[in-house]
Amino acid sequence: MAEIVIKNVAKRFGGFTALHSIDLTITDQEFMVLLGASGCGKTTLLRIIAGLETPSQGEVWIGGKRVDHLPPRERGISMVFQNYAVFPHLTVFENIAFGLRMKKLPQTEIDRRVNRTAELMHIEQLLKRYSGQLSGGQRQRVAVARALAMEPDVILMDEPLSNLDALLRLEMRAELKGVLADSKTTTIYVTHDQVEAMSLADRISVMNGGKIVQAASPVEVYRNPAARFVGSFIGNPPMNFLPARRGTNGQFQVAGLELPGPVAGDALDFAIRPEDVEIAPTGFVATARVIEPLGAHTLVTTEVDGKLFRAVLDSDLKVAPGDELRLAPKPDRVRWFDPETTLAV
Amino acid sequence: MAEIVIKNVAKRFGGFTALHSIDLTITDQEFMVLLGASGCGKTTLLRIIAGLETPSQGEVWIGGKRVDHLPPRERGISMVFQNYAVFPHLTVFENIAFGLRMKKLPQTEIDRRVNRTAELMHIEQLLKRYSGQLSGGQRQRVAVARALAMEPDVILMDEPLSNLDALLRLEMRAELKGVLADSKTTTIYVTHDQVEAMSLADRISVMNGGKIVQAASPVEVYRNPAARFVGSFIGNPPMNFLPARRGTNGQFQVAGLELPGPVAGDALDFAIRPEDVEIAPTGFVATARVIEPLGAHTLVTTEVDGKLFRAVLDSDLKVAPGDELRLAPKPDRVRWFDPETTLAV
Amino acid sequence: QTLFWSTQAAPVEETQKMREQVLAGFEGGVDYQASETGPFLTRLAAEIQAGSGQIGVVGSLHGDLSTYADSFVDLSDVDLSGIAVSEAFMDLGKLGTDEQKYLPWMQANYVMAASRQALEYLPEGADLNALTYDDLIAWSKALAEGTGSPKFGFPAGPQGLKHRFFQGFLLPSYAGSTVTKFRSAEAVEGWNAFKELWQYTNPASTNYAFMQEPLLSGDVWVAFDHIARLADAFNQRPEDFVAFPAPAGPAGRGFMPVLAGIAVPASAPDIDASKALVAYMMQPETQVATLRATNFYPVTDAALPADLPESAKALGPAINAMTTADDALPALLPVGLGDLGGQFNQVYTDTFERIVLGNQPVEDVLNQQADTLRGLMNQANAPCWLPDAPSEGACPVD
Amino acid sequence: MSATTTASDQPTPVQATRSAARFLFWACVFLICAWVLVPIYLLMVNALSSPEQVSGFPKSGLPGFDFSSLQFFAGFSGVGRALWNSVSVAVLTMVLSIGIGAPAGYALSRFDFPGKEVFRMLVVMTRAFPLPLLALPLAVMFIRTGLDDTALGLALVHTVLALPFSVLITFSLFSGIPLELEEAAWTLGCNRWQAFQKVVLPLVLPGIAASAVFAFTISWNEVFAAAVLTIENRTLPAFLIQNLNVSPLHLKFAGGAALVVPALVFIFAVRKYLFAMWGIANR
Amino acid sequence: MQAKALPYLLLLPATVFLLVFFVYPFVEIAVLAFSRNGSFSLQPLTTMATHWKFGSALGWTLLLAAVVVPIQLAMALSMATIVTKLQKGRSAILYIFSIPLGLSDLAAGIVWLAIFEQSGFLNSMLHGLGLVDQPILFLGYQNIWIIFLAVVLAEIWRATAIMMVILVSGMGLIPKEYYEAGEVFGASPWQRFVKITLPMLRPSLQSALILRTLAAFEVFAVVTALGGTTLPVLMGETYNWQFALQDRNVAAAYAMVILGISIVATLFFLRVLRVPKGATI
Ligand SMILES: Nc1ncnc2c1ncn2[C@@H]1O[C@H](COP(=O)(O)OP(=O)(O)OP(=O)(O)O)[C@@H](O)[C@H]1O
Ligand SMILES: Nc1ncnc2c1ncn2[C@@H]1O[C@H](COP(=O)(O)OP(=O)(O)OP(=O)(O)O)[C@@H](O)[C@H]1O
Ligand SMILES: [Mg+2]
Ligand SMILES: [Mg+2]
Repeated sequence: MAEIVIKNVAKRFGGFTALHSIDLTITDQEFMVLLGASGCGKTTLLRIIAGLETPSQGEVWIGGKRVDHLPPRERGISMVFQNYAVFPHLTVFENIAFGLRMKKLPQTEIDRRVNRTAELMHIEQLLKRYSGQLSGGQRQRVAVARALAMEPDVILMDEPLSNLDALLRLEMRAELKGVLADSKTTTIYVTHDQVEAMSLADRISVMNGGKIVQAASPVEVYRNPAARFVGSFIGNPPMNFLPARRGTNGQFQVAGLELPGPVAGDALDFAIRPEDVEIAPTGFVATARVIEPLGAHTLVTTEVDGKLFRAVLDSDLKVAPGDELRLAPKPDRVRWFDPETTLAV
Repeated sequence: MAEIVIKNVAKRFGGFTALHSIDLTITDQEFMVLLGASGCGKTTLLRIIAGLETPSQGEVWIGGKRVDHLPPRERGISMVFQNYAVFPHLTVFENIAFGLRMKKLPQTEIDRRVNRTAELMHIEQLLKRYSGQLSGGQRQRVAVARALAMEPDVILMDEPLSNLDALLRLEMRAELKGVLADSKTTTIYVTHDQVEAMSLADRISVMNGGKIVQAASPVEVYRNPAARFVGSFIGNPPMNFLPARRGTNGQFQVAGLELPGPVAGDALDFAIRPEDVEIAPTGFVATARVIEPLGAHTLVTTEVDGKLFRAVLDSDLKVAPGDELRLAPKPDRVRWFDPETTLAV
Repeated sequence: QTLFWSTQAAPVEETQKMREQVLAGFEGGVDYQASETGPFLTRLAAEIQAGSGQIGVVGSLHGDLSTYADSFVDLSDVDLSGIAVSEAFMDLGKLGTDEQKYLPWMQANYVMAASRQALEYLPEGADLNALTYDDLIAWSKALAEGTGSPKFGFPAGPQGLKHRFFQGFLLPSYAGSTVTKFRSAEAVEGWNAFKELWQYTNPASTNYAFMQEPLLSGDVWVAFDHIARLADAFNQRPEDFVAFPAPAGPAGRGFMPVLAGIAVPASAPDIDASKALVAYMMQPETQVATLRATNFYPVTDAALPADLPESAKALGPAINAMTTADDALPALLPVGLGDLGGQFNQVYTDTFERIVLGNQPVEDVLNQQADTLRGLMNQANAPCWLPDAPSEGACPVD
Repeated sequence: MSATTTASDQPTPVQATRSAARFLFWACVFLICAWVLVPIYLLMVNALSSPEQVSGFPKSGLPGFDFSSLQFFAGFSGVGRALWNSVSVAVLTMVLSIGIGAPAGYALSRFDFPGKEVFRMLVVMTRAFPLPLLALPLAVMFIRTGLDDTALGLALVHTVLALPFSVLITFSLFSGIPLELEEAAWTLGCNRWQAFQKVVLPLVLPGIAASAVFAFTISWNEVFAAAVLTIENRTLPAFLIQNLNVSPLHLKFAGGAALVVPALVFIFAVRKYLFAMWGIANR
Repeated sequence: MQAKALPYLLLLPATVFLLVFFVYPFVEIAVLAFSRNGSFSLQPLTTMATHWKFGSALGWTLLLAAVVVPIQLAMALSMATIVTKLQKGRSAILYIFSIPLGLSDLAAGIVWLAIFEQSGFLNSMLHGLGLVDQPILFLGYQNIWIIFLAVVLAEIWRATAIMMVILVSGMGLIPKEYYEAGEVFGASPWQRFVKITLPMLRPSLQSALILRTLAAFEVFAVVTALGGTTLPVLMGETYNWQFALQDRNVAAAYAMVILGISIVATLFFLRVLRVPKGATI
């Protein structure tokens, strides 16, 4: 049992508040992904859970035990640091074995675990090297292997795959997920890669400016953002927003289109994901500005009613800057936000 | 004029060869992206161009001048380091101003440039902090701002946005591209983010095991990989490969399907990108294994003829593990590779 | 300014007095610098080796000066204008050559001192001014037993002058000789007596350089030392202390004067100025001023004034009593040893450390050290000096 | 160092705030402070006592506030000049030993080259050979070249003593600075020297200051060479303490104190540089 | 990218300096150790080796170093750790810790003499506590072990600060992140010290130990102040032969012995504390 409960935790650095009263529960064996803009407090939150930082207020519970005043080594966690913190004076082998030696495991067990995690991370041929002789990605994998080898109750990973190429990431991701599920580890995983977040997470917590804005399943977060921020933050490219005003007929007027909307509210924000628009005669009038080929698709940045509006279209479409397009939102994918509270309606 | 020519460059670390005889020309003002697996030698190549590492053999020319024996400062370059190398004893402002002070620019010019690049990187409110008081992503942005402020002829960036969230990346990416194009800077940019590579690059160089496998435009690299490695490395998820054998009728037999192929070769590898398959009755017989929702699409990992086969399908498709699907390759997207040389046929 | 490079009057107070009271009167101006032996010799050797330097006049003990006999100018032409200098000392100053390598500068001696409270323990019938070694042993024993701790003190520390005690006091008193009878039965007797005395000697003696402080602090009640190193006790508390001659042994009352000389190195910047300073040092007034500053006595016939410091008042008569005693047996400083003087001293120090501190068998030690001593005498080819009988060639060690 | 870095800005790790551990910690601090301070105190007590109190028994452990011994030294003619000489020799030594030693320390830490070990041993040998023996040939050389009796000459000898410190300490300090920071500076237009000066130096400054302080105190306390090589330009130790061994006790203590106090003031004055910790702790 | 000459260029000033001011006089002295009256001879060495004090001087010197250096190392490490752990009052405590830096060995000898002397502070205290009637003679020649102890104390007191300051500045350069990683991976404070601080401190430890051990082999003034000649040490004998006995050849031979054991010790530390090839720090 390693449920993590964070109650009303805040962290201030001098005059700067990095975390405002965070409440979050990560259930046992859950895979929780933290997503959020750079500098929003993800690392700080992880460090508070790990015990590397004292919260300015609030409580941290792990496995039903209050751990605020326990040193990190007594919290049953292990961690992948954002900047790796691979020991430069130890070989890769000894780096991975570090925590195991602290636990005084027998040498055979240490060998077994080190080799296993090294293989998992594809660094088995580097075991004798020192960190100064590794590339950035290799070093990062050592950091991950070191944390995995501990087989902890709770593992905290701070952008553990950020320096890996796509292929390796894909592979590591799958393997991480498998290993962590097998070992029933509760995981908190910081990433800025949404695909990663989507494919790994049981739940995603979206943070913004030191607060948690939404904590829900990936599909939920993607489809039904709880706040405008979530919609604009998640999805690559992000959601498009257009101001909407209730017309006399009860319908909403959005950039010249008339759309059915929620019952409450007069002035709302209309939102749609770029991949949820199609070329159709009944759409918004959009002037193409930038065309970016993305491989299978093309990202077309257009201007709708003077506002930026992005659409992901099939790459077969021939379009040039300046062309006029008609972009129609898929009706069931339209979302509405209150412009004042920024919350979903 | 800042054309970069790399002639026959190799680098050995003791017994380990990190780079094998690299030849590469980056034309003036080109935006070249280096892509490659972790540990393939990208950083090493950048460091050799920057003059931080002496090549074991070969020549480096920048702007028509041989620079092998010039110290970094005389090469007209600036660099973003993979792990930032932000000076811990200087404020963010002084970090960014560092290179400008070395050039003895007047204070007003320094202020102007620092403020401009800091704004570009969204770190204008952090100018008085020290690096110890920054988050990982903020530190990374300082490193980028420091290099940009130099307004060099050549800029080398080693995964400069790896620690940023998607939204910020998107923004930075656009801004970087704009700024560098405006200033006519020749850029070499290491990234493992293929979307980034695709959207930024004039050309992409794909590296593998210390060699350059293909250097071509993004679309070319994506559509027509020069080698099996490129196909398998680029594209997320990567290309699918299936063994093909020429049948008696001259057609190729691929997992029970009969397809037209190139004229030469008997045994080839058939290749298709996951997004280039559709559900169609004439397709491969595929058993779904893993279903991963990716937002707008769903990644379905299937088994075709006992081999792993991935397909990116519309997220509306309802499919469960174990289901049988029929996946048809779009004919004009099929590619063929020689299994021995691994090169495209 | 003439640089006066010296090992004497090294304690900071004395240095100050030398500058202010003794040398201030010299017209040419003097820079008086007192050093420890190490720097002193190094600097001197360096200037001699370099052939030029700043030292105008060297002032040190006979032993130190004898090393550099070759490098000093002849001082026989210094105008002493009728000042009578002790002949024996002038002879020593020739350092075995025909030239006057140094002029005697000042002299001192070793005496005994005791605090008044110790006198109560003086054995019956012992005369303080004609003490024997046996008396001293008995007295020290009585003191040790009476007060509960050993009260005799002896400057056996690293800076202490113990070797002079063995060369000039103990051995002559017992064997009537310093070198020749080094390992005679009489010498053995002397060392045994000293061992006995050592039982009642404050063990801290191995740290003492100066006996005036243990006397003042009461750690030691009876002490033997150089007069300059006793003076402070008498100056501070004249009523509390008495001075008296060194004890006598079977062969007589051995004693050894301490002689400091002044020489002019050939490398001196201005030899005439140096000689003028040398001449100035010999003036009666200077000699008296020197006595006041350093507690060293004149080597000339300078008349002593009445208003001497307490120490001189107390110590002068003791020296007098010792040198003029019926059984007085003067021993001279080593002559002709050149730079082996240090090793000559070491023989006696080693003998002491081995016999007394190391508790090694007396005869064995003496035999071994005698070999060393003989080697030294042969190497230097030095003839005997008082109290040993004059010899042809190197002074023999029986 | 910066105005923005106040104590509370620093990330504060969760500490084992168990009171027993804290108590033990502070007890240790207290004990070590006492261990250092008590003997100094006793030296001062003796320096401030009259001769009788110094040689008396039992001692109270309280100073008699008798300044005669100290005054004796203050009144010693030429003390001011000697003090000045000492300071100038020590400062010269400091500059020379860092100026010559730091480049060598840097070379040892940043490069691999043939002859490295030989050089290292040479430096170490310097420290391992007794100065009193070297003094004679050096003095001869100095007399012949005119370096004799100059502040520079003595500083040169003191530099021989201090150089091993500055080379080895700077070597270990430079080894602690990631090469990458320097590389970053090179790509930003610095040559090696500028990169060193602008990036490495500020980071190792506390350590450099420490080795400079060593150089200073080595020179300040050195007696033998000073006594041999200076005549007119005597330094304070050569002036004051070379004869303390044969001086009465109360003067020994006063002389010792007279030498210790300026050194304490010096260390106090430079402690800021010695111990300045930049924001590098969480690099 | 840089001329291969740069390291040599950087070493040049130090090398030239040492050649002129150390090697030249050193060779002159070293020759003395192997000659007598200008011609080659082993006599100085044999004289030294057969002198009755040589063995004990060598023994005491080595013993002194063997006792003092480890204790100082332990103390310096604790002091440095304390200093780096301190939040408030750090500079004051660091200042106090480093006070002995400013003391000459002679002054240290005097201070400890004042304590151990017969009428000194230790006896005064014991007397004040009523533990003794008569002051005890601590530094007498019979109590050679007490003299030894006093020398050990004085040396520790005087010279620990030097090591400490080297170690403090070395510790300041260890990035905090490694401690955090250690902490997360289960290392107790002690284990972090052993597994992270010590290995990453190797360059500083090396410097501190070499410098300190070499100084310990040259201990002299403190020993003379406290024990006179009762406790013979190599440096004291060197001094004695050079000045009291005026035999520069034998003195040079002693110096060569000091040099020899110093080189052995240095090689030892260089080996034991070397940073493996490839490891940074
Ligand atoms: N000093 C060294 N000694 C030995 N091998 C080294 C050294 N430095 C780098 N290497 C090896 O050289 C190869 C190339 O390293 P490089 O840093 O260029 O990789 P990279 O392409 O930048 O990888 P990444 O994407 O992980 O940063 C790696 O396999 C690395 O292990
Ligand atoms: N010591 C400090 N003093 C002041 N502010 C700090 C300090 N440490 C962190 N911060 C600030 O706290 C905020 C949260 O930092 P944190 O490292 O948690 O961000 P993050 O979410 O991990 O960002 P990133 O994705 O860029 O790593 C940042 O804005 C950062 O500037
Ligand atoms: Mg972070
Ligand atoms: Mg890299």
